[in-house]
Amino acid sequence: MSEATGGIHMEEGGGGKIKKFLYLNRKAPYGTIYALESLEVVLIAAAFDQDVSLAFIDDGVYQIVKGQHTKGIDVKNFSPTFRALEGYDIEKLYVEKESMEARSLKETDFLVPVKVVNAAEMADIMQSQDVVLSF
Amino acid sequence: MSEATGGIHMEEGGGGKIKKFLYLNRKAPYGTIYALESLEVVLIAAAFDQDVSLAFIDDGVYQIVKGQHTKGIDVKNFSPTFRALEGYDIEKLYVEKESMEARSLKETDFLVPVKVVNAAEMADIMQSQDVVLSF
Amino acid sequence: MMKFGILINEGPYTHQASDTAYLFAKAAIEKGHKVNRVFFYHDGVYNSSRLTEPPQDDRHIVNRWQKLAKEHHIDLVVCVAAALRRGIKDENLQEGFRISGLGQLIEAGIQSDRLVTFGD
Amino acid sequence: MMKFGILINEGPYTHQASDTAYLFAKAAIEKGHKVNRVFFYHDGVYNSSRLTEPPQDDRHIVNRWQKLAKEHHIDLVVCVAAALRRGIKDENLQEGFRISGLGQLIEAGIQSDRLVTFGD
Amino acid sequence: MLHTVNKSPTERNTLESCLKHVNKGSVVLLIEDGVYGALKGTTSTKMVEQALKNFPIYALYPDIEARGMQDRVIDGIKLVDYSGFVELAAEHSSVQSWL
Amino acid sequence: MLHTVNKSPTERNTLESCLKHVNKGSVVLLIEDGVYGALKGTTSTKMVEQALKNFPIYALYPDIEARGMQDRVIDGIKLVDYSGFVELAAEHSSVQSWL
Repeated sequence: MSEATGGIHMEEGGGGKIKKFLYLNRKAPYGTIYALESLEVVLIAAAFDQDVSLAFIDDGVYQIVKGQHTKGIDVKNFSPTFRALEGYDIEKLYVEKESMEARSLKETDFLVPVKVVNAAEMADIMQSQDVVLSF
Repeated sequence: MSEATGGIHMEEGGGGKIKKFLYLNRKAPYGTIYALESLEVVLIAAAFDQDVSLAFIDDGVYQIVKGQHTKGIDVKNFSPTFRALEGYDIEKLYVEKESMEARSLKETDFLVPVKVVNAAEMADIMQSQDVVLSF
Repeated sequence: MMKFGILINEGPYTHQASDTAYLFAKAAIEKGHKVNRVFFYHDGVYNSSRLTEPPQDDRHIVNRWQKLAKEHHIDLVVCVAAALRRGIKDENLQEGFRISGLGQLIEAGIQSDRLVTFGD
Repeated sequence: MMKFGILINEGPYTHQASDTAYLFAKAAIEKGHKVNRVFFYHDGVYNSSRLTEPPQDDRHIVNRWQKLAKEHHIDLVVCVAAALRRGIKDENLQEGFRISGLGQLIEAGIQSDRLVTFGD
Repeated sequence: MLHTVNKSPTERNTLESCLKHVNKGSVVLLIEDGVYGALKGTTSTKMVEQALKNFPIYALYPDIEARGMQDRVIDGIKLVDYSGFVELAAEHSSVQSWL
Repeated sequence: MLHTVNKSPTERNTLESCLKHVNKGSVVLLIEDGVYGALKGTTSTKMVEQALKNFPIYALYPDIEARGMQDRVIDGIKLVDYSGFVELAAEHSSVQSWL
């Protein structure tokens, strides 16, 4: 989970303009690597002075559920990394209410503090972004 | 679409016992390569003296629809190859009625003669196989 | 004139993602736009293998990106972390591609007018 | 004692298929069964790249297959047609794997008591 | 914004999820296997026709033709080529791919 | 025969399609993301509980635990480890993977 930013100059990369980046997570963890590699992007993104949000909808909400124990499948448990996001000043985590309800998930089931929004609010959040990255 | 059988001795490979092989197709063509590479397996399978059936259910039924023109996406149109199967003595092509109906497809929409069966009959076909290969 | 950045998340041939991205990039260039960077992530890193050898009657996805990039000065960047766990290294990297960090993806998001993702 | 053949349709790390197949094979062997062949098709061919270098704290999917195969005489076969279009050749093939034709898959279906497929 | 969907609605929930998140001024483009969502007479047709009342839906014609679906497109869905895809991406302030 | 399903029922139609094709004497095993189909209180729970009346459904416990779902499994679904997966494959005359 650590990697150089690719040797670019931050000042040059930022160029003064702050953009709104949304990382959209719709896939469950472990069956595929998208959730893990998405998180790797988010951690790198933290080094750039941009406005970062994460959205969890559909099966993406399963990514941040507590109690993941991956020893039995011999795959790395990356879920604790979500707890590290706060230290990178990434605090805007939006979870969709309808997606939670379809899976009987409550806010207390999550590893990290999140903001629960409904589908209409999620649509507004998506609409207000400059860049949406989906994995 | 041509490839050696891998240099094995047919007699040895066959070993005298005839097995029932089902090739199960559930995926649409072109969005992914599974349909094309599945067909490559079927063509090789023809060289072995086994009892071969093909099943098309769910989006797999889209694989054998007439009128595919792939020039615009610059991908090879492999659908004519289904017409070649007869020449390889592969004639058991089963298509599920419910999957056709959910997509408004009729038997006349298909490139090749097929046997239309309902879900219960398809379940029986699956159940009677020795080997099921799904892609 | 717009600057487009492109993100490709899937490997060649298996998913249509790289094909669609290529035809999108070509169309953008034909319309007078600029494609400044294509970033290859997840299985997308496989698009850069110089060992790729499709059947003769099929498109050559790797070389087609190489050619388009050379003619139109597109920066083809392969994510180092994704590449290492998938066996893509300088040793089998096609000329015209370069391996670098994820920062290059964020940078493409910042510097392009639009970032368009193609995947599964 | 049963003879199991295994078909793997997806590459390492991206999909769980190769992980599940490995743990299945290991459990089968521990129970006294035989795994006679693992056939790698579609993106499954990427499981054989000797250039694969996962993070140090992660499992090494390629080498793990290699080791299991060596210890228990499993034939690891990579489909030549699928491999060529995805850039897997003798040049980057890990020791212990061999590249061959699709006939080896059919043969595995004939000669095994069960053929189990892992994919996406 | 421009939403793109590349999955078949009879295989995955992607199109359904997308259609619930399209705001005024946004449009949807169906590409790759997503073009199966543009068809008449399927189990997802009604959902798509309902959505068409609220916002425009486009489909990538080369993908429709590749799949032999050229005579089955729902009235009201607009067909574009790759050049049209680029125009849609340029016209809208951002692009969201529903993967 | 043994049917395996490795996809989440809230993402794809795989489980639904599988359950329509299970004959007497056959069983279903949920693995990988397929284990989300073994959970209580989801939109697919009713379909799975109905199916349980007709044939046994198993779920691979290591996959359930990996996803933190150990307290949410539907009563009546049998949990197995990889060794149990091998046993199921050996007991039934063939294995069909719903990919």
